[in-house]
Amino acid sequence: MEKKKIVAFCCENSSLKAAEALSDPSLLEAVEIVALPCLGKIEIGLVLKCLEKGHPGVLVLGCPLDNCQYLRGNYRAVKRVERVRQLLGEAGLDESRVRMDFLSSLDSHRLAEILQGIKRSEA
Amino acid sequence: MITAVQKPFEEIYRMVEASGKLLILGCGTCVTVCMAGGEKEVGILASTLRLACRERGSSLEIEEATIERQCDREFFDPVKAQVLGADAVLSMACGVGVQFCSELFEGKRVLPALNTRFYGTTVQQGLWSERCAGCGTCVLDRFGGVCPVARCAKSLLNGPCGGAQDGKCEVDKEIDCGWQLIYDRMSALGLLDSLMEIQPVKDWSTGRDGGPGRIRRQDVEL
Amino acid sequence: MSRFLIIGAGISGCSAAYELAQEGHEIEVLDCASAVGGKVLSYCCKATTACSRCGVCVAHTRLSEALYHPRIHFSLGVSVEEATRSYGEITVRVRRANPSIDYRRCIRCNACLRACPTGCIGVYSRAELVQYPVDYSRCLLHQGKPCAACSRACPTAAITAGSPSTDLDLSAAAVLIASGHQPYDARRKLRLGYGRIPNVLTAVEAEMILSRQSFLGRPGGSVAFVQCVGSRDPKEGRNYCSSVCCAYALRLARLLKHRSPEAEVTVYTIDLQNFDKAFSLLREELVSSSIHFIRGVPYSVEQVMGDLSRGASAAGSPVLQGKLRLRVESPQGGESVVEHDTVVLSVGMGPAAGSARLAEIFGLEADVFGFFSRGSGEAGSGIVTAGTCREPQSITDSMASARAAALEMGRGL
Amino acid sequence: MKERLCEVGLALCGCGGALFSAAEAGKVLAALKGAGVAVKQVLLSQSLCTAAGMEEAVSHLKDQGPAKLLFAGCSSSRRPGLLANMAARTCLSPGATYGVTLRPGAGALLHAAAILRGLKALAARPAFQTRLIHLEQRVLVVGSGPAGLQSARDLRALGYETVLVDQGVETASGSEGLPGGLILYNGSRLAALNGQLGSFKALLETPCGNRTVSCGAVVITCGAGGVGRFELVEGLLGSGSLTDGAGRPTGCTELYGLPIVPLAELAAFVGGLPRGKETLTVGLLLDLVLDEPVSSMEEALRLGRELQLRGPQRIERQVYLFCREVKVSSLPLQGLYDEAREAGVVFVQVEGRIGLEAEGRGVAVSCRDSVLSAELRVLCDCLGVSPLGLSLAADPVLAAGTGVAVDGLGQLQENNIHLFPELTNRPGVFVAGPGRGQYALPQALREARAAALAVHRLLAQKHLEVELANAQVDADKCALCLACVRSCPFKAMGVNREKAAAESYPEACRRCGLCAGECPARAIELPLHTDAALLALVD
Repeated sequence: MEKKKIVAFCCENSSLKAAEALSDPSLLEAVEIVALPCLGKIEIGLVLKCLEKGHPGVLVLGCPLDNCQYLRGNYRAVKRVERVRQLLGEAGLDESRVRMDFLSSLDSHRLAEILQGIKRSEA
Repeated sequence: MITAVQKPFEEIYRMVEASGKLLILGCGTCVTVCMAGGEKEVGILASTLRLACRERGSSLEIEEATIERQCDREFFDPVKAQVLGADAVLSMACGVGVQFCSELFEGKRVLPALNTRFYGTTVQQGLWSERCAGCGTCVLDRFGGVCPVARCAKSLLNGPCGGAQDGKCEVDKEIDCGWQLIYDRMSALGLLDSLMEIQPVKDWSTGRDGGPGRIRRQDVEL
Repeated sequence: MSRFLIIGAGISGCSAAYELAQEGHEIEVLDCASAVGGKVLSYCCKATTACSRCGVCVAHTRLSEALYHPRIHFSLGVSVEEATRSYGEITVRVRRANPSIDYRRCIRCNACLRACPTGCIGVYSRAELVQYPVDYSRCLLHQGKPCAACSRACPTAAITAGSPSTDLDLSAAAVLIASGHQPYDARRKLRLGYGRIPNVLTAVEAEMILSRQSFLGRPGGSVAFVQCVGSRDPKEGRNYCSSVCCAYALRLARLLKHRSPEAEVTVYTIDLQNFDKAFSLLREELVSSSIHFIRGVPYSVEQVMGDLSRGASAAGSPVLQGKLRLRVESPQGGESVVEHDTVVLSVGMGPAAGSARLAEIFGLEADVFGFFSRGSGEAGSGIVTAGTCREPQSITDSMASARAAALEMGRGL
Repeated sequence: MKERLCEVGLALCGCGGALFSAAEAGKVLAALKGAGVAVKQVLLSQSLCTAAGMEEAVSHLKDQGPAKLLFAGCSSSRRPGLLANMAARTCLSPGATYGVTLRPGAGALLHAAAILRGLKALAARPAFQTRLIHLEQRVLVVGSGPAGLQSARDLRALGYETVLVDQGVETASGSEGLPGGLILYNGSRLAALNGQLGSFKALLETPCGNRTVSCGAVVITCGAGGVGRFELVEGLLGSGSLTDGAGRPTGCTELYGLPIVPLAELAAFVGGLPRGKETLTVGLLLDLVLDEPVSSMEEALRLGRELQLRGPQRIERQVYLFCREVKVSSLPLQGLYDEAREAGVVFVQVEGRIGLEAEGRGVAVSCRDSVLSAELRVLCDCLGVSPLGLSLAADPVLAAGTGVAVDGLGQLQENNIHLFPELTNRPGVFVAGPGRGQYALPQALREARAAALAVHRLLAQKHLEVELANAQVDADKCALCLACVRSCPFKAMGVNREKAAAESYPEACRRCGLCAGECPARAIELPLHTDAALLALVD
């Protein structure tokens, strides 16, 4: 069976744009990108489902706080990711399997750093 | 609405660990509104349990279902087969639902996933507070619509205890002194005088002291 | 529907162009640079975990919307020669440098990039904006040699090459001047050492570095922001506040402190200017994250010698190591000497180099500083101004000013 | 299924031979036919990957009738930005367009397979019905200061019926500056705003009772509005800084005996002071609690210069200007600052708290000067205080009534860059100038125009055709917990009492899915991002 990748939930307005502008698009192969209209759509159940289905981790990549086109989406996402991590801790899993980061549409270089980090840790 | 909160995960895990095949059953009414046992929480708990089982190497098969209300017989029809097929049911309803489910399915182990708390209101999303203790003999008319039974930590009917400070209860500095609220409300209504009346001893036979409550109304009986 | 000419393809020009094009007008945007976006292209996102509202991301979205718009045409690498007016129409003669890319036809296939023998075509790809700036000085055409490699390689015939330049006559119902600004040349302040001492940067350079990497050189260290370089300076004929420097310096300071909390960040100011709705809150945040604010601006920067052997610089960074010694005149008199690793000069805004020429061509009156602060040309002249050519202003203010100008033009209000 | 596939229009990119020539397109279509699919309309575009080419393709195909369009080209032709822009401009819904990325040179069979996948994906998307929203051609402008008047004037010129509401009895400029055809409610306030954009129902509390005005959009231009004299004193007390000589807080009644007035009244007040003294010391107090907008500094600089220069002969005046920072961030302000300094105004840059004490008939100001790093105590004969230094918060009734969210300082409009300058969380409600905390005049006027333009952008369409791709509530599942109603940033959720379930208003819903993320009953779905589709992506 093919090894599953880390799922990266990307907000269409920020991190997805950053991903499209990556100078080295091959880095994107390190993760499975799932585009969301806004991180406010992310659900605790969905993140847990990803882990349940065997993905090694979940990256939640949204825009910086107060930069959400939908105003409150990333604030809600922060809370939900917190809850997921708490649940993972309770279930005895490594909390760091779910990570959140804030990237604006201009932050391709920071996305590259994150993806390189993933590639390194996998190698 | 009846409010409830989820039990600590470890407690739930130990409860269901040996169940084999488990049905997590959500309830679509009060506990959905207080975000403790609706369809979403069922999914979250199921996923967390599955991950925990995988991590700890136990084999637990988990199914999920949510019905409208677990306190009425008819709503159980669509999940009957699932309940019968499971070794145990983890009910995410209030205490009423857990018991009713267990009554309906004799011989089935029904476990509570929630701690049922109180009859309360949503102050704001994420904050619920108690308003009624279900004592069976309502006295709200005499206290300006603020219940001394539910909102005074000591359920005092004849004035405050003297332990309150700055309008906060001595039992917990976070909660308002019920009697302060009553006083403020009655003075706003211009009814302070009526608080001077001595309240007779309350009849608790309709409350916890009278044993399990029962209502019978022949006019609506079929 | 009318035809409008916009001079300046920066954020002001593009915002106005987009607004007008949305109304259904046809827009021609000119710029002397070979890329759309003006100064915004070199700015970085200054968000930590929270947005600092610098507006660079919003500006990129707006620029790309303009660039993709079927009713907006860009002529880049252009110099404006003259303008004539007849029967309510303004005709502008321009000379456009080639190769010239028609972005309405360009499919971003990078074929030109690969075909160019001298590598004079570059690519700018950030957020949703993709474009191909041309370095005319390296282009064979401009060295008097024939070349049409890019134009031949282009699958959609979007590139005009062949001759070094094309003369165009463009006519329009009205002209918007959004010629922008030019940062103060910090070399003029000899004692600040810019251009001589490697660790002395302008804020513009700092932004360029931070738009490609996470740190200015290596993480940590001590960074000083020197405010009012070329602002509030009567000796330089710039007795005005550039209004944006405190904003970007504070945002950059916040960013650097966030990226490396062990860094010492100090801001030397005359007075802090508020710039944001929540300035009071931001200032509290900065003070509590122990960014230092010192009243008084350093007047000289020297390199402390004998310290240069401390290891090589981080890869790709123009910043060398070694302490810098700053002399600060304190407001109560007397001076103090402080040391920092990196000095960022917050350079102010001045009128763009070509704005005097534009004023002449279009009959605009500039103020003593060279800005078109008196607003638009004579009533009914069909000349409107917007953005930083009017007065120093932020990206967001420029966008608002461009929209106001667009309203004025589109509706003849 | 096949029938639905055939209802799609297909645009193939033929740019410069990079992908399709007519012959190759024929092969692809034949391969599609082989798979049993013949699409409704095919267009071999010259250059689908460009904005112009795409617009041409869209307009051509749309006329031929297919409800959905599939674009097939190289990666640039399906850049989401391009597709979305195109969709927005041509009234095609994002749900009705889809782009397929093809690799040049992959061959007709592979191309056909990719196109078939795209067709299936597109057909699987629900075809959204649309609803026509009527846009009332009337605009409510709140506040009749310079910004409000500018907006009203622009809106009148653009042909909209304009209703101006102001709390004051008179407009700032009297009735002369008012544009013609304006409906004016003086002494009135906007108490509630029901409905959604296009047909708001604004409840106005007027001196002649409540009125309901229906309007398509609202522009709010009134800010903190300056604190009244009484509140000013209250505020000074509240900030804990005002004491009598013995350090006890002074009561309001005594305070009225003190020479403290709002900046705007200071000139008149100074003129009326008894002239018994050699030197009259006047203090101007800014940034009392908050850093004030640059407009306050401008007012204080002008006032200070005037007071210092135009004093009656024989009475010396000394003006002190207390502020945290000298704010000059506007082109002419540095010059004004220099003039004030030359005129002899003393600037005290304060650090931390300002203390005020009654002393004799005057007021003593004590503070720490951040420039001199020394404690100062200045005895002033009278003191002008800027009301904005105490609070910049908007009228809470207005904020609550309109549902417009406030920022950290209580000003309307959250501090989010995407809202700048005129948008609010509530679609159809715009802010400008003081309405969003911008008091400096040139900027405020610019914003007022930007807001007028935004209103025009919205209302000029007369009707808004919105597709019902908004959040969908499953009424059977909805527990009416109100989580969605409370959490929707755009106030686009409400309760449908007939269905006894929450519902989203398509004209205001921005399809972000926050409500779906909140709903504890999983009763809300975003049609373009259903839970099933998201799960399939991670499977």
